[in-house]
Amino acid sequence: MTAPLVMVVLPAVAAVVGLLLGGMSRAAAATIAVAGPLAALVVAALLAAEQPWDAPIVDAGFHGVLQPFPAATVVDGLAVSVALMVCFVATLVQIYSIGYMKDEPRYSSYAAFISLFTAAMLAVVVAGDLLFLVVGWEVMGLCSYLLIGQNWEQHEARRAAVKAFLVTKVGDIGFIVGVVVLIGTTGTTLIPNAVQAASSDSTVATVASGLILLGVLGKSAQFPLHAWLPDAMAGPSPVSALIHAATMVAAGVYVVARLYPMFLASPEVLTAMAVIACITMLGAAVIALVQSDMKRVLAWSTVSQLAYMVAALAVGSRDAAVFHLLSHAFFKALLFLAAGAVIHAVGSSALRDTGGLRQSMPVTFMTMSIGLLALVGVFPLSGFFSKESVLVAAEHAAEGDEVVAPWVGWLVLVVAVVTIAVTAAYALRLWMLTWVGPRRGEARPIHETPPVMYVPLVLLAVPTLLFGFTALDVGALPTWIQANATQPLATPGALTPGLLTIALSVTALLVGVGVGLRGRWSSGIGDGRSFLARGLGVDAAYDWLAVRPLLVLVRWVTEFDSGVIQRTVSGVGVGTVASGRQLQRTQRGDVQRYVSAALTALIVAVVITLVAVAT
Amino acid sequence: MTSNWLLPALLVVPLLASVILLVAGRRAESWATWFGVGVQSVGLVLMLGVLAEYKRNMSGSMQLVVDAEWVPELLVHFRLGVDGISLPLIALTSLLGWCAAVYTVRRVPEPGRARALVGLLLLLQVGLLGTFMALDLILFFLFFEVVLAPMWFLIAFWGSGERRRAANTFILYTVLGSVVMLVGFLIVIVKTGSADMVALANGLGEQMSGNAQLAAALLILGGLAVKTPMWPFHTWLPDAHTAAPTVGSVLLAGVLLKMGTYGMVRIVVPTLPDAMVQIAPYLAAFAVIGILYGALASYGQQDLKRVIAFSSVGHMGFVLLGISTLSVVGINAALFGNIAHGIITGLLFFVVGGIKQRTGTTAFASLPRGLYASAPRLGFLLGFAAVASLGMPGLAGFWGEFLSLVGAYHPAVPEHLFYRVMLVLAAVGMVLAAAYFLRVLRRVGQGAASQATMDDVAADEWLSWTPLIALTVVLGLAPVLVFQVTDPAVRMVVESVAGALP
Amino acid sequence: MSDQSLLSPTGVDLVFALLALVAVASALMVVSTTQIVHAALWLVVSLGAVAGCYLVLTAEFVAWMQVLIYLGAVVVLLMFGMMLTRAPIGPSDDLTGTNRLVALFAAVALTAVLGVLVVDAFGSTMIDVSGEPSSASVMGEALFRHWVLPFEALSVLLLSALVGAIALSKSDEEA
Amino acid sequence: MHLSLPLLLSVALFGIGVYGLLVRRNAILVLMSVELMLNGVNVSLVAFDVFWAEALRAGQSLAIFVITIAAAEIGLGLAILLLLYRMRGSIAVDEATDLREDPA
Repeated sequence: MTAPLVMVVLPAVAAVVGLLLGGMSRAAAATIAVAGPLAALVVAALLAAEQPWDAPIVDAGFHGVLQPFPAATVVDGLAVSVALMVCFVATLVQIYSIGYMKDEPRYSSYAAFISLFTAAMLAVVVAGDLLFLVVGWEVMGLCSYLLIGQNWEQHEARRAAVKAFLVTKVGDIGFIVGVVVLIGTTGTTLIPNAVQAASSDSTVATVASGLILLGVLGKSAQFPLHAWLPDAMAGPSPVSALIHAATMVAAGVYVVARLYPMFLASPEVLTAMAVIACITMLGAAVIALVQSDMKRVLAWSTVSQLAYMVAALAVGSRDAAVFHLLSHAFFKALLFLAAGAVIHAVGSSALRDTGGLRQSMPVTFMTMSIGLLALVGVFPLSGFFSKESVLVAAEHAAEGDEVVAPWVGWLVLVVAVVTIAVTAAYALRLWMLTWVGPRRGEARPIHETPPVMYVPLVLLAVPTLLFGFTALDVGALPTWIQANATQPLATPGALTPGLLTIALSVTALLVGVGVGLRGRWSSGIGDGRSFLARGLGVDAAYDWLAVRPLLVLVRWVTEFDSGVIQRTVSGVGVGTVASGRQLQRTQRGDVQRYVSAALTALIVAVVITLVAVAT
Repeated sequence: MTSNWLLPALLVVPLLASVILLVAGRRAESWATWFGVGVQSVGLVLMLGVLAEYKRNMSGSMQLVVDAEWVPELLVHFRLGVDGISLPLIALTSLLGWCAAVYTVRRVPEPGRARALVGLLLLLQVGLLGTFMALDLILFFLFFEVVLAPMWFLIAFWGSGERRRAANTFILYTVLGSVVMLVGFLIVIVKTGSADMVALANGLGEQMSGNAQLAAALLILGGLAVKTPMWPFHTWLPDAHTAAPTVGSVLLAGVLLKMGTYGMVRIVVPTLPDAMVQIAPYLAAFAVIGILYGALASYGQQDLKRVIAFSSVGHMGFVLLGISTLSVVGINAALFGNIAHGIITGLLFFVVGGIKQRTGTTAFASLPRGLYASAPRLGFLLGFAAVASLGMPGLAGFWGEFLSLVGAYHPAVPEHLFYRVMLVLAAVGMVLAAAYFLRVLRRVGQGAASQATMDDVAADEWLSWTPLIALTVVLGLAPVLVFQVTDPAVRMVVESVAGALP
Repeated sequence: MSDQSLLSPTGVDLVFALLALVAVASALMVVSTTQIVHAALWLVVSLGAVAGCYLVLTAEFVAWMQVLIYLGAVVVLLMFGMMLTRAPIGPSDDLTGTNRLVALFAAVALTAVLGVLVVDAFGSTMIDVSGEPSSASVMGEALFRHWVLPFEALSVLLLSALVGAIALSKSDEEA
Repeated sequence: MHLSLPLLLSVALFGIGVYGLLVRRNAILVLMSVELMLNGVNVSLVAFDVFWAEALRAGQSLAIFVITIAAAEIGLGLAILLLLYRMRGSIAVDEATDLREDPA
């Protein structure tokens, strides 16, 4: 078995063992749970240390349509760097969960599902085969369903879990059909070969990447398939950290990056991506501004940040997207785990129950502040560099250096800069409502979380602080991501910030901070029920456009089945009996009538025969 | 070749055993179920013998053939054999029969009478295995019919609810279907002068005139479609499932439904290729309607067993879609889908039967919530089977459906655009399938448990279900195990169609 | 034998036609009269006319058998039957059932089909009735030389019919 | 003499007999109709016998047999009628409907 495959199998084995030995002690379950991703992390690190790698594709199985034992894996800078991040975040989430889920009766299955989730994400990351990719992609959807629905006694959790699964599954119609088109037209399931073949034909590229984009919109929570993500808050905080940072949402962006040459061959799809990303970016940020729940603020911020990545992909810079994906993973995991720590301490995630926690939870305060600064994009945190790289890519596109039209670059640039301002405002609002000001909510003693929970925060704060420097020309990241790429991309994205973009973003940042400071947030937290807070009615749109019509269809079909089909079938039976009853009436025992009938029939038969013979 | 006795032995052993039970009288009641397990185990061993003797590198041709003249006046031969198309189904039948026998040992459904129940199950086994082995049209028909009577008794005597009505609907509907099929067979036999399925498939059938082929194909397909069941001939299925006892449902969904699609691949496609090429797009349309309709109707059902029954309509829709592509990928996918559906739906019905045994109902209105809490292992298995059934990649249910779609992208028939529309609609059906299974899990598995605890999965249940669970995972991870057997045989079938293509 | 059309009758034809007319007309009366006793009497006329026809056809022995058995035995038996079942004397309306139209159609159609067939097949065929009549001796020779076995079988049949009739008409009390 | 004349007579008698058989309610009248039909058949038997004129006299012999059997038939028939009359007090054919299928 090859190293990348081992990396996938280890957490999967941990998951299976965790599920099979459901009744084992908590300590054993925790050990297995941490061991899985940690072992994968070690493998990933070893793999990274081996650079440069021999061949991009490590082929460990049959491929071809009828031998779907798809174990072909790909080892390149893109895969290894993202795999490192996934393993790192997943390990920390598992460690954190030991403390966070201390009182959870179903801890072992929970931990097993997280391990499975990690394995599935790693499968997507290292997949060198489309079918392998699909397996990881869908299993991830299943795990998100299971984990969001962890507290399935609660109505909210059940609803959110089903919603997450179904909304992403709707996108997966496109994804599956897209993969079918890709396999069908190229005749291979190996990703590099299929992508190369598809990118040489712009029609195929447009159809396949457009369809796959649908799946990406679902997984990466982009408009209009984004509404599951804020609801996914019903899951425990570590799960949110995992979903929002390392797995699930990252998978969408990652898959576009993996199939990027094909997307580059279709400016139409890239343009659509850009428009969608702009809508999502700004809309989600504005919505985040009015949320009344800490985790929902972060959730909408994830939607908005993911849009940055999609926008980067749309304007032709895969590396900027991946860069932002990685740095976002660190700070967003940090933010969610920190939010989880607050919830753990306060017992609620509503912003009306927090405030003034600075003194009682110093470690959480420090790390969360770092995370928020990174989210806003303050120099020299990682968020600054990665966001700059997106802006630089947009600037490039605006100058007409990319496959998309310049106006797309301008659009992305403008919206991204405006979004920076809004981001700064909502981050500041969240920070102030959580940490400064008077303490709201029920009075209870607040303590810092145990080390098993705050150590992961600190560990995540390190890359949040320092990861950005890897993007400078002296840094390793640009070379890393490009390393061993099966198809060297035409534009080795420059991830270094430019002067113009720095100026723009700093201005926007200052405006945002100004707005944030002037807002009287604590007096108007709201109950999260306003039109804006509920996500501009997208849920209602789902309801009216998809759910209700479907339910009507279900009712029609059910009624049609019992009313028409069922009745037709029983009608045949009833009709047979009824016609028998009717014919029975001729059996009245009158021999003369019988003979008359028989004779008449005989005559008719004879006449017919005679006529037939005569003619 | 000295191992030719294997296939007849597979039929004779359960047949003799059921006769023994019949003769044994009342004193057999106490040991009948164990006897059933023993006989099914012998069957399983014989099956392993078949697997061992089977030459994988010759999967395209018939193996272990037995041929004896039977009724020369009617051209009927007693002709058995196995190839890549039938081998997986025969293995599945043996396995599910064994699982059902093990399950029956401690769970004889009301009103008892273990001797009769086991005897009928063994007789059912004879019919099922015979159908998959027969290489003679009349023999095929005979075994096809042998299945009906035991099933009728199973539903009518050991069933629940409106069992008589359901059993009567089942038998009348399917007999109607088989009679129609028989007429089709007779047309083929009369026009070609042979009932030998192999000879017919290898070019004898193609010699029939276009109209005769079309008539025969429509009749045979009509009969098989009832069994499959293809929309709109599915009405008997939900009723039969709801009323049938657990083992009845398992065998009904697990094996009985496969006889229809097996017959299409084994008989209709290679024997009547010209007609099949004409019919294929319509078949595809019906298949896709079935997929969507099954999913929507599932969502609207108020009974767990009916939900699964309608889900079968959807799954068999994917199988039909695969067949209708007439391509190598599509037909392989169909055969795989057959097996996967047999395993997964068999497991689902076992689990639902377990739930029914514990709660006494399968109606949503009266089922307690929170199975995950009251019986975590049973709840897990329900979730597992449901997830497998909704086509989760990595489990067996996915490959049949996905590769049907791949097949539909490149059908062997010329209507490419039409098939691509069908492809997209079928993909929509996959999502809808997720919706109704999640509804089931949400209603049954999740929620605050209204009942503190329930007996969790017992040892005998584990024993009879584990093979199915294991196969679901194994075939999900290594579908090639099935494909390497089916592929050469499917290529033979598709080759015979190739000549009929414009 | 020269071919002759039906429209150019010979003398024998005319005699036969007259007798046939009587037979048919009285047969019609049998099936249409409202008095049951009249029906029996018309039957006598009809059967007698048929016997005449047999004579014209040179079937002398058959004609006598007809007279003896039919007129002598059958009709008498029928009369006895009427008496025993208290058949109404004088006209009664309920002798004919409600089946008249269908019956009429069936009978007319049957007659028409058979008639057309007969005329079509034998319209111009002549028979020779000038030969020796089949007297009792001729028929006796034929019956007892060639038809002995059926004749004997018939006698057994008659015997069993006799026994049967007795067994049937015995009243329950005597049984 | 024309062969068709006796044949037409035969057809006419047979048809009239059929009519009587179908419409007459009184069983004795039905029996009479049967006699008419038998006579019709006999006429054609005799006619064809004369037409063929062979030594066996098959037609005429058969006619005699028919006459004899008719006598036996009348005997048996009347016995049945009497039984019927004794049991029901009526010999109307359309009242003897014991084999009728009662609507369920």
